[in-house]
Amino acid sequence: MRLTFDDATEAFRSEFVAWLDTNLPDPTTTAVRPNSSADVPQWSRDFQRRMFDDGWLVPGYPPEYGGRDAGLFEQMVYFEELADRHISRSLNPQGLGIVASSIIEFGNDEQRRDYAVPILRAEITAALGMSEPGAGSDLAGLTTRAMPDGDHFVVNGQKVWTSGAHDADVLLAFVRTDPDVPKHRGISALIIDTDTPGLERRPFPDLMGPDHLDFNEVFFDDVVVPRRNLVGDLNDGWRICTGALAHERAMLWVLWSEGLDTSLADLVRRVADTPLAQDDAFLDRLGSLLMDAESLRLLGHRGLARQQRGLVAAEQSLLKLMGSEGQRDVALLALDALGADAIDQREGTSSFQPWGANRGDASWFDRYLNSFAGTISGGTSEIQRNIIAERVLGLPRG
Amino acid sequence: MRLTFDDATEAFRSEFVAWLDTNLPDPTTTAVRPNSSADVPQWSRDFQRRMFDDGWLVPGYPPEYGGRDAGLFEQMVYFEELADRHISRSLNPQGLGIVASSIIEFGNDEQRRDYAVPILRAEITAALGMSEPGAGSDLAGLTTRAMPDGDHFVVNGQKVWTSGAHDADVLLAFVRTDPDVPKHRGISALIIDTDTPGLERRPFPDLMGPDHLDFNEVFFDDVVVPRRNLVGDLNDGWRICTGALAHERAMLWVLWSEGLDTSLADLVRRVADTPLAQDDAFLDRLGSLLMDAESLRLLGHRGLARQQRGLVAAEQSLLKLMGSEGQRDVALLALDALGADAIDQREGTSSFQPWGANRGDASWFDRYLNSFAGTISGGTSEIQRNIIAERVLGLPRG
Amino acid sequence: MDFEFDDDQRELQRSVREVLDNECPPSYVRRIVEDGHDPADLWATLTSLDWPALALDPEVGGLGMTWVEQAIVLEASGHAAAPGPFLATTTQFAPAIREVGSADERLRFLGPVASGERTGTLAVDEGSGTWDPADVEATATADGGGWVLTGTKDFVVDGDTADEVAIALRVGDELRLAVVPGTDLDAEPLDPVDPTTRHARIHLGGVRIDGDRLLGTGDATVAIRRSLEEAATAVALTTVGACQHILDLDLEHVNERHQFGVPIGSFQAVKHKLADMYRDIERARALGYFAALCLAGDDPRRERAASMAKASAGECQRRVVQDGLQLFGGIGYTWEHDLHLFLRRAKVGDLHFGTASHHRRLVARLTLDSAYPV
Amino acid sequence: MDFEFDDDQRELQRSVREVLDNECPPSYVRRIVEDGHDPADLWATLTSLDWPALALDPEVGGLGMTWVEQAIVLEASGHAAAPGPFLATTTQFAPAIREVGSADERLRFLGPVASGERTGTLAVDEGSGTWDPADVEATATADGGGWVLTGTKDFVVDGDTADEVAIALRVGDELRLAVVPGTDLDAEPLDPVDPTTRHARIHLGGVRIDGDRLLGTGDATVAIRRSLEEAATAVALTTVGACQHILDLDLEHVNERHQFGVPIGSFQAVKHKLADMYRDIERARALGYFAALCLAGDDPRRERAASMAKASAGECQRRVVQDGLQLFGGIGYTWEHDLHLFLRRAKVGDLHFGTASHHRRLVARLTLDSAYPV
Repeated sequence: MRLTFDDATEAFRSEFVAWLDTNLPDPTTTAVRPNSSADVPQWSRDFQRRMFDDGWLVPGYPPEYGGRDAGLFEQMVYFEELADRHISRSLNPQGLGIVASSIIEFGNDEQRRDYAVPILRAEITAALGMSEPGAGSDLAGLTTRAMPDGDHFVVNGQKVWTSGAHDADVLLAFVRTDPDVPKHRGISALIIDTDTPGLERRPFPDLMGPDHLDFNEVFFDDVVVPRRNLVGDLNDGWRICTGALAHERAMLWVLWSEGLDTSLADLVRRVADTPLAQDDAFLDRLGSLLMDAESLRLLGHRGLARQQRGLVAAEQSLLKLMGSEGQRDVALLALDALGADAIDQREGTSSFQPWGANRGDASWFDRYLNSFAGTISGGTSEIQRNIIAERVLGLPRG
Repeated sequence: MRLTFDDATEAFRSEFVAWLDTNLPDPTTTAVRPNSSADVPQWSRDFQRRMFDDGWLVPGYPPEYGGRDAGLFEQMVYFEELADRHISRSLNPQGLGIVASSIIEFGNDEQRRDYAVPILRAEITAALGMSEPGAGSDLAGLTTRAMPDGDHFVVNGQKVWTSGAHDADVLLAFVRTDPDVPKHRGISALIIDTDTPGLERRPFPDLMGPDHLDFNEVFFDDVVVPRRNLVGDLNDGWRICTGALAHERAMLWVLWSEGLDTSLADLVRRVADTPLAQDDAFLDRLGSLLMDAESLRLLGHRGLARQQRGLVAAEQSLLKLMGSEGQRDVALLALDALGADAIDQREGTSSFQPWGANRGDASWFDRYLNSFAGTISGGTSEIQRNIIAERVLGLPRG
Repeated sequence: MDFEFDDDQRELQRSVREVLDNECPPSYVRRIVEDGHDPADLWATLTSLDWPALALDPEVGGLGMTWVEQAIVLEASGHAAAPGPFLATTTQFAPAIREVGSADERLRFLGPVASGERTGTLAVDEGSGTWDPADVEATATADGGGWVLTGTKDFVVDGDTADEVAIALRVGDELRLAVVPGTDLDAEPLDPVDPTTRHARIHLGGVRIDGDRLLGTGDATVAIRRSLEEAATAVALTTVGACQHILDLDLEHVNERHQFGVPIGSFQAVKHKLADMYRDIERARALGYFAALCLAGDDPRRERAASMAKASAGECQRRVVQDGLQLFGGIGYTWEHDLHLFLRRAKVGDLHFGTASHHRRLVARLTLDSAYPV
Repeated sequence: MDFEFDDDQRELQRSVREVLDNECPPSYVRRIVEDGHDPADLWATLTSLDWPALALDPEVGGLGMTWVEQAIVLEASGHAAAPGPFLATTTQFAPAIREVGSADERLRFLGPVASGERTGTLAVDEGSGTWDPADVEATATADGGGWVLTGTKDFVVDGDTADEVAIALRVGDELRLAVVPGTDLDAEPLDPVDPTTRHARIHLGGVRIDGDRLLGTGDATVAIRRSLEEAATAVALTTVGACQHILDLDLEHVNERHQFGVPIGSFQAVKHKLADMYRDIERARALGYFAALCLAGDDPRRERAASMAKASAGECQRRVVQDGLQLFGGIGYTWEHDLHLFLRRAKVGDLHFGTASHHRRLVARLTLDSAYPV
């Protein structure tokens, strides 16, 4: 146990910091904001490509995929430096974090060349077709059907909650290729170009406002997908599906941690010179949230240190729970404490900044609503508590 | 909806207040404290008998059972006056509230004369033999066996949590008389003299201290009980069991309300001239608890008013939940706020007072522990929430 | 006390709900929120049914019902997330005029309210968010036969649309109430969390009023506090109504939605959340109607009861908004679902006229000061 | 940072737990609680194993291990609800002497601690319950070559049994530290919530000490604050240990206990309570060890880290004591069950050296004052 990393890791940090100092985009060029999680402005595409080309996009990958074969602690300091600067490596996070990484791990060389690398280099964007209407937490219950037909599949069905699909070039879609076996065993993963005939994307707004368009319903009506777009083996998609969710999971907490820190910093700035800074009840809650943020970071580090030692790190559900509920709780404290000031949707907003987007430019009420995306998607807080109870504490499934 | 009762009810109140003013025991005689819930000091027996004889012990009963056929609202003001003075009508509450009332409702005249009236007149005390080891919330799963044998039963088995049994003259015990039918249908209720051979009572202390003796284990080893002590019909005991728990239930909330008020008053007195009275966080929590107390009283009154109109009053689980958790929360606030002052078990205590016993003479920590008797016994808070969800909100059993 | 509706009150509740079900369904509320529809049509219906006159005194043309009847309408209007001038006119403007004004002034300003011709609102807060009259710094200065007003008023409900704005301000050391025609005022609308509850900031900036628009005589602090007790209780009751609607939607959802082969309402964690939501709603509703009773009877407990009503409604929305949204999963997270209409109404209910925290502390202080023994 | 034990630390943890399992099982703790047994025998065992010397400097005969090793022992001793002088001697007395004393004074007073011959404690608080050195009013007045002490010290751990009592007091405006033999003091034992953690009130009442028993030179406020950071972190870690024991007992219980035909651990409400208890324990444990690391490295974050450790342990016990007891149902409500031994230890952990609320506010203020940016 020690407060610092070893010298080699710190040297790696210095190298990255030096790269950032010379390569961060000129702030005058970054005013164009994204409209969805697959709508990437040119300035961001340029920056992402530069990271790829210099081996800083995914340091843990080999150079051909934008990395430098970095170790776990090196990846950690890399993420620390990104988080400190609120930098999103990619404004198409599912593309980089899930779709490209799934193709690299489970796909073939041709798929890696045609899809993974272009996604990583921000030449194309990708979305993830996983959830279906009525399935909710039961991901494996998906019913979108892909019938093998010679050298292609014919896909029929519907996906929903497909973030950014209307702006994405490709989908990684999980589909049922064998309906006659237990549900986990008949699933396959297909790469589908979004301009394929029969594929229709209908974006729908979330509860923050009619212009908040990221989610999509995606309808498949006899969509023909070449067999070469099958990722991994036929009917082996569940492994990819769980793998896709697990990708970079060991570091996912860094995003939760950054989000919580950002919200707290905004709130602290907001109240610093107001009577709230002298209000015992407010201080009590703020102090507790600061401990949430600090302990989230510590537990993330502990998980990493355990992984580094080859020990089981069971923290993911705990970190997701703490990160998502923490962010919700900061927004709720702001609403409770600011009172009438929070009536106006403009309160708490600031002009768009590319790093840390979707936070500083929303009202406290919208941040509060937005936080439920964290406590609901990717397994609700209730599911996370079940997982902790069953997998970590060993309680019987009920 | 109105803030006051009608004139007739208020006249009833005045009559009772006048009676109390002349009949309350002399405070110099009431220093002897009870050691269990069936250990009744002489001064309390005398007062209880006076209430019975003057028709003020259970106003809703006819005069032969210590009442005056009072209506619901009249009973309400009666309990209000008792609560305001923190008066316990009886220091053997199960005897008066459950055992005697069950015998009056379900027993025969001989049982009423030999047991119910002597309990009401504080000539004998009674305990309730219901819970068994391992049964917990599943009351109907009881296994203590009573075999009919001519003009008597032979009882074998064990009860637990039998409050005051070691000081009680009789038990009302629920026993299994038919093991071959569904569990609710093979139960009977027996009155058992506690000095019957083969009946052994072992008091055991609760977590507040080795000298806190109220609970008992009661063992039955071939205990012979005359058939005339069967209350109600053979195998019809479940009806009595649920009836016993329902007895005076419409007014039970008054006790919760009184307990919560007393705890709050103690805390308010304790902090009134301390810095806590200026502490925003403390005030926030105190304010909320004061609202708990006020709303508990209001919802109790609403239930009564609905009952008076012949409407369904589904509030009992809600009132129990609010009353028991409220009392716990007051003690927790005291511990949180008093901090180091609460280390000493003498903090928060005062000398024994007959009315409101078991409250003023316990430390805040003991009051906190004691509050769990409220959130655990008589159906845990979790069970109450299930009941609210299923019976009030109509959710499916699961 | 007899804490249950009588038959007339039940009948009123039934008819009020029926009107709102027909005239103000979620699809109507959505037109306000999405298209900025002017709810004047709904207001016309309500005035034709004499709702503004309901709790006004017969001396000004009102129906003379009590605050309990007013409470029944308010709870129902929160349940419907009803937009429009009803809230500010009948529970902010009217009480202030009634408490401060002379008989003639009451007739002059409340007569047109009772007849449905004029709407009104009340401007007190200047940015502190506590609605404490002691904080008022706006002033009226004598100018010939009239008065010139300066200062800024914040968070004024319907501040940019009301016909008459009652404004608390100082004349020397005294707190007074002026009534200013809305059209004379510079009102800057806020972008409110809940579009069905309009708010504006009013810049007085030297507006001039006639001499007879400064009401009453002497310091009006006590009178304005009393009217704010009504305003707070009213907001509390609409909040309870909105929370009840959220619970209604959740109950429907958890009975219909299946997961792992069973309705999600059969999961214990879901049940316990809903039971706690129910408890908080019942608690706030009870305290809301108790405050209404105290207002109706001008009972000395009215100050404490109003703060309890407002604080408990705030605590209630906190849980109901949070767990109500969480229980819905993704479906409630969409714009298409009506849930957010009621989430907004419930949340804003805590933000104005003093938050739960503000009113809890008032309750605790009143008790510690022994104004009200436990 | 590398936030996981190394192999030596794992081995230390294993051996410490083994010692306590053998020497301080619940049946031993029960003898303290029920019969007032003197834990001198346990202390003799621990001193024979050099536990008091563990984190002391080699200059005074200590083993020179870091605060992380100290933390491992503290967590384990809380898990065992271990009684005796270990806590006050090594985490209250020793840090105060180390921070305030000269090299000679350290050798004089800590040498006998390292060798296991003497025990000690630290007396700071005078009734406010915050352990803030700024509140100290007790005084030492020069008297010939010695000093005469007046004032009262409250909540002194082992105040009636420690061999040496380090006492914070004022000489003029300066805060100083005196070391007084316990036998010279008038100590009034409290009747503590947790009998394994003795407390006493000390009446100084004019006790006289030799001149060389007033330590160091100049104002000791900073030094005493630093030692209190260690004391608070130590109590936090024992509290986490006690909470973990409660969770252990609960997990065992809910797996064994059946209700309606299934283990109660299969009910979702039970699972969620346990998951939240686990979360709060992991949170407090992480913050406890982070404080230990900051103390070990004399990192500038030590003040904030110590307050976070203490506050999170206090929040943790609040949930774990409450839900831990509730989940047991009646069985945990008996004196016979060991649960209450750990409930007491966990609860008292919040009550001394500043409650969760006190330390949360310190954390928040340090952040708002920008001493530590978010």
